[in-house]
Amino acid sequence: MSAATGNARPKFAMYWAASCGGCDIAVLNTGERILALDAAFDLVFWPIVMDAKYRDVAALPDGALALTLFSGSIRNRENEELALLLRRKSQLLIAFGSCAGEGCIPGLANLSSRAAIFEAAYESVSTANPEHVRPRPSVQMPEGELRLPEFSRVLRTLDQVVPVDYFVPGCPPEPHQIAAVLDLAIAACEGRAELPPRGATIGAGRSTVCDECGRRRHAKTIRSFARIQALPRVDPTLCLLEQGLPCNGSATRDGCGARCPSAGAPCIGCYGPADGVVDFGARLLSAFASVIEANDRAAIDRILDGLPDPAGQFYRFNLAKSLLRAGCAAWADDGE
Amino acid sequence: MTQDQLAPPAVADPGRGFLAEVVARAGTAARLELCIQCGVCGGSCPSADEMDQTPRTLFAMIRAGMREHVLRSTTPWLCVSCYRCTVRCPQGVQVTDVMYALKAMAVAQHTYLNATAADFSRAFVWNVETFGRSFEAGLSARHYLRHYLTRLPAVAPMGIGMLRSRRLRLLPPRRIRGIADLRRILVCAKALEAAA
Amino acid sequence: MTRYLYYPGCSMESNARAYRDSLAAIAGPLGIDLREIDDWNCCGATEYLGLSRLPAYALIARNLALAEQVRDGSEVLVASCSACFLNLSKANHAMAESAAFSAQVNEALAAGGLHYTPDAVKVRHLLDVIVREVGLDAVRRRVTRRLCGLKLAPYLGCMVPRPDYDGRWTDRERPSELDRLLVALGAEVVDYPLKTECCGGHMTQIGPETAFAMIRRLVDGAERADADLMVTVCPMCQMNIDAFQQEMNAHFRTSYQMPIVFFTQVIRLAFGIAPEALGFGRELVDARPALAHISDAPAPPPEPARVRRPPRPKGPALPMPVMPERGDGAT
Amino acid sequence: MTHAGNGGPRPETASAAAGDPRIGVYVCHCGSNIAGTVDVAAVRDWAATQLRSRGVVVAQDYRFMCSSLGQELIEREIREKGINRVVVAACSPHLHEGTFRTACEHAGLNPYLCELVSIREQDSWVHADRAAATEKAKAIVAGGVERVRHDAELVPLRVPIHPATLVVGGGIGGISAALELANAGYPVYLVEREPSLGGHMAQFDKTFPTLDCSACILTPRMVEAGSHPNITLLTYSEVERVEGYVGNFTVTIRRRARQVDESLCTGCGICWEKCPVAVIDTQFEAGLGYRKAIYVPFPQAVPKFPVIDRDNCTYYERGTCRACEKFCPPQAIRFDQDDELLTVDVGAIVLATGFRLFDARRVPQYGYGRLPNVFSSLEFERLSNAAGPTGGRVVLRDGVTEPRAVGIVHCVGSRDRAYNWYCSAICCMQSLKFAHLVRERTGATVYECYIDMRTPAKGYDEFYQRLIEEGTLFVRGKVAAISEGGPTPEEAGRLVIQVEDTLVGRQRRIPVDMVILSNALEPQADAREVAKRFGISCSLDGWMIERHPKLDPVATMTEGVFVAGAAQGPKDIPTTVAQGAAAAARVLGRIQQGEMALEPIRASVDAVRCSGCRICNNLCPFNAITFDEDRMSTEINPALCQGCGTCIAACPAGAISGTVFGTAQILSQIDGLLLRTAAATAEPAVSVQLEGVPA
Repeated sequence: MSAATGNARPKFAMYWAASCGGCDIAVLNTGERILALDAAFDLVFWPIVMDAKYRDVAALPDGALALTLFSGSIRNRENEELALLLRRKSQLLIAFGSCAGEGCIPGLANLSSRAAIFEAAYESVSTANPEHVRPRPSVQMPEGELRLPEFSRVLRTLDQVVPVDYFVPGCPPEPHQIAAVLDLAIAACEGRAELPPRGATIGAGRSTVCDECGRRRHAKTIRSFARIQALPRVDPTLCLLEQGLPCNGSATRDGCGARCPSAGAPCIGCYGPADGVVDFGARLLSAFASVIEANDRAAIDRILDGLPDPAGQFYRFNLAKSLLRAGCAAWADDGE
Repeated sequence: MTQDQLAPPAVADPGRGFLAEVVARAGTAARLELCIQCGVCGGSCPSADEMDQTPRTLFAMIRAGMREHVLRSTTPWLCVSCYRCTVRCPQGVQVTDVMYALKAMAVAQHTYLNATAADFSRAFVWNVETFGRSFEAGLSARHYLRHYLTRLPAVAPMGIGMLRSRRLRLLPPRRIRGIADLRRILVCAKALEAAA
Repeated sequence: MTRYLYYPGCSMESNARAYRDSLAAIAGPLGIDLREIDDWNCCGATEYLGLSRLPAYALIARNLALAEQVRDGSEVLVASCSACFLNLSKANHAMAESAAFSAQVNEALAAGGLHYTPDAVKVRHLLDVIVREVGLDAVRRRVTRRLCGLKLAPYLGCMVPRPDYDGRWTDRERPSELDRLLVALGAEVVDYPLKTECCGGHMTQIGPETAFAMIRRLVDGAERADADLMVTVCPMCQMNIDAFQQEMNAHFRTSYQMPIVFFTQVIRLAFGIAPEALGFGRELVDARPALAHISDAPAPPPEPARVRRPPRPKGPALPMPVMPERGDGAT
Repeated sequence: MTHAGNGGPRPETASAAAGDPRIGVYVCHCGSNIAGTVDVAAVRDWAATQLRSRGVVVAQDYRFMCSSLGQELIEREIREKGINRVVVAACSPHLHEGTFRTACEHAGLNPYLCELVSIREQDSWVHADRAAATEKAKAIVAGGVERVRHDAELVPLRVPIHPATLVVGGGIGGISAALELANAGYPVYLVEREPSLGGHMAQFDKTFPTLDCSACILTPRMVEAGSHPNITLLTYSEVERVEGYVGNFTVTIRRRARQVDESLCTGCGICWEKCPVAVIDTQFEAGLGYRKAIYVPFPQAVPKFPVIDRDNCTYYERGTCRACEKFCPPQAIRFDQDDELLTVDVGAIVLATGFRLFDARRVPQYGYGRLPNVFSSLEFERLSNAAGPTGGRVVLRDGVTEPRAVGIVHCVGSRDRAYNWYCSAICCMQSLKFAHLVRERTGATVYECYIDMRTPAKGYDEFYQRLIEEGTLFVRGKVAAISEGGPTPEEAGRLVIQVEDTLVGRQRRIPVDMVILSNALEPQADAREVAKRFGISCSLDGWMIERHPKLDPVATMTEGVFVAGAAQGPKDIPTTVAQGAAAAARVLGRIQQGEMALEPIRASVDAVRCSGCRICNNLCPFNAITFDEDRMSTEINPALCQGCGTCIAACPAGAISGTVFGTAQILSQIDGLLLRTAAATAEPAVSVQLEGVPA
């Protein structure tokens, strides 16, 4: 890929911290655009694609990287060090995907203490761990001290650790949006386009998923919530929320093309909060609560029982970035 | 509103001392401090004629801190627990509960004028604490012999009638099986109340 | 059959045996299965509360705790005696209202290895269960001998309708439940405005003159209303009015002879069982002569449909008040 | 960071306020109210030094900031020191926000760039520890400073005022308001649900304490209202829908069919004379008398036209009769007449919908409805009325017997937490009036059973004294029960009032022949519905809520909607008339200005962000939200919007923002309160950052 060398080309890096790697796959999934990327940039650091060492990056002069796509959130000391390193070396650092921008699914771990997380990871039925081994930052062995990156108390988003230039939302970002972002970056490098103000979210819309959703909708009243399998029939043309399906589309940034609601599945909110929203979960909770049609406590409780997992419903992608940041258990962790 | 929310602030004012004491005894949900002296309690009471003070007067005396007068009043002992005053009180004062509290305070201080009622209560409670159930024949016999010897001729036909129709059992009831547990509960409750 | 937890109370085993026996006989036909709580204790009547508060509540709560243990699907605890019903619901209410008080009671209960969760059982009176749960239609279907011609004075006394912690009755001053039940049996119910007046309670024991005045008022009222029988739901009321009527007569030099029986006895009578077998005759003022008034007259015609406009009375009389039905936005 | 705060502080608006913030902090002593607990000088110095980096250029303290000297200090510094944002640390904004905003305006600063933070109600009044209270005052000031940085210049919206007014309710309150407005030369629509004007006052014989004949003083006012050229009288009508906003309401009124052609009817009365159907009149005669199926409620009715009561008319029951039609000289009967809907434009609305009587059957121990000789207060009003069913003779329910003794029971359904907690205000005086009338008409002994005698208005206590002199027997005690008398000679066949005479301390049984209950006044059964229709609220009791209980007693929280008389709470005739006039004066003030300024606390929709999800559509209590189907976008009418924030909180997209209470303003104030931004504290580990918030 990096066969066509030449120092004239700006340098590109992509890194994954705490994430599933889906964002890298999504970039590769842009089809032949990837060739344009390769043609426009000198790819110097991209662990999923090519072999390069951290020390190679460290050896670069500060600001040597023109563009860095950073996917994944900051879960441990290694993630944090790389974030600081790449920030120093990059002119444009983009929080790429939901993990880097909002914490995403890994961020739900912020509801639990470290001890509970390790308990779940190292003592589950599928894990044979008779000696109850746990990762520790430092272990003294006959050969000397062995070290592991320390696991943080709470997971942070990239911008909670270093300043970020742009955000690209999505879990993962849609290929056509990635392509648009890459086109913009290339054009900007070539001086053909102007970049938006720093801190902007790019590769997405400015409204919400409802804006792109073709379903009919009315002034809302909700008398019950249900999971999709509990409904005898889902009207293919009517707003899912009006049918009692807890759809997050009304609070979620658009840009995905309303793919889930169009296919009959409620939006789960992977594109994150829309522009005007400070706390996605609180907004959505407040919105749902506003249209619940019940006045007595028992009826309200019955309706809310239709949302068996409020954290998963309202904070699936953005707990780490919410005003809450984390649950009590995580804050209470004494830092073992 | 729950009783806990209604709890009045701690009373430091010595002028409210006796009122506070009665309120504490009766439970804060008794709402005694809310009395507006309308007299619907005294007006509704089936035994008001026999009382030396109407309940309302008694409440005014409690506010006035007239401890001795209140605890020597016959009023609580004439309360028949009919709850008429309680349901009619515009302020929701639980008059019956206040009367229970005043009786308990009078017994504790031995300030009641006539021992009949207190003795009856004590005898009843002794029965319950001994057997776990009440024992009417024993209770009545003891009570009449002690307080109403003169009434015996008038009452005797009734007693005989009750016996004949097998409505009065001469033998005490069998103790409940859990009598030991019940006593432990009561001992503990008494200790808790004394500590309060 | 609907299962209920059942707390009989001490009287049912002694002076109110007629109540117990008649209840046992009608429970089956009414479809109610009463499961007596094992090893219950006395509720303390109106006496224990007047000596000490917390022990009195602990005494009552032991029964509630026992009931909670055996709840098993049926959370309704039926009480047949007024004082027991009142005390059980009073303790439940006091504990539910104050977490602090509930904790104290439970601390005492713990000494006996017990615990009660406030509101774990719903305390209801037998009359309430028969009228609301069994239903008057079901009662009516079971009637084989309508009590035509029998004039009954319904008498509830104090502690069933008041203070009504759970809002179970149509009214705390003049509830209509017992009236409607007796009408369903075919009896004639007289207007008895004293139906929730006090019988004197424990005053027969500790202040007889006070009690006698109350008893006189009640039997006099029933007699003036032309009742054959008073019908009650309370062992204490039955005892006071029945057993002390002669002493009261002696005291006032009167000669009232007003029998009083339990409502369950009357139900059983209407269900077609001979009076002797259901405890009639146990009372000191014999109710049996009154039963002779039952006639075999045909059932009265159903109530005429409501006249749209009541006819204007002749003469100068003014119409009686017509007001909007209750519950119209009343708070 | 992308999560912009919505609303309020558009950075561009903020900068338009004159470049970088130059904030003045003014700390008030409030005499010793604040200075007694808070070290005011320390707060001042701390703000001047530690908040300098946040834009504070001057901090001052003063004994009474709200005094003219205090205001002048602020004005001077705005002019001389180039202050462009002001934080006043003093009392609650409820009291003096207007004062300081006006001061800023005088100095040429947009008044919405002034923040009043409370270091009195929220600090000095609720704390005792001086050091801690001082620290809290600093935090509160810091919060105000952070907030004021995001305040934007706002300009009130000006709307024209339509000169016509809608008055709802044709009782004495509504009539008074309507006449004041009409006499000032402006058009009025006076809507009344019943067939005639008059309300409760028309039912009374006498009014306390002067004992004027009620009809004699009311009828001329009714006639004047009925014939006034500026008043459009709409009786037998109800308001169905209200749209629009202050100055520009559009009201839809249902004119129920009278079945009578008003242009032909002369009110001659032959129709109701000939009508064969008599029904109990539960309305005007309070159930004590009869009327026909075609009727006018009472002889002096305004207008004079009758109505046919379709529920009781034989023609509508069976299709026959038509007696009224046959005998009507001008042939004005119209059996096929239908309801009409009328739409009118008005600039203001006065609600004077009055009260209804407490249903005394809810107190069973008083026997009303069961014991014939227990009367309600309105029944007695009719009984004693010379034009009533008995011609003013006070007699028992048999219509013949005069009572020898009468008991009057106060507080029936009032001052009782089982029914209504409040005092109904008029019952004491009304009961005294009853006592007087009974004495005057029958010479009977009158027992007046009261809890507390409340006679606090001009001439009222004198009336009480008069009744004492007249020999009324006052018994202080809440009546326990009313029952049929016992067998004793003095009780037999009579009623017995059982009561504790609390001044004696004994229970009494008072035998009487008649009992008059002084029923509580309650809100109209449909008060909540009506209030909702007009966009105002009711208290827990159901009375309509005024804007301020002392300083703004006839305005409501909805601009342009006023409330007068017993709809707002129990009150007597003089107060009702005064309120009617007061409401009219408030309306006239508006009309004469021609237009009015609306508080610029408003919500607005960012059309780009709005996705048309329609979550907010049903929520607006002021009906300000509409949905544009074509653009698939929600819109808010700025004149209707009262800035309550319901839609802002509900909008999942954050597309709706509000002025004055914007997210950035609130979150920055929190940052300030937590001292996250003051120079003296370390940078916090986690900080709420927003677009447009300088880090």
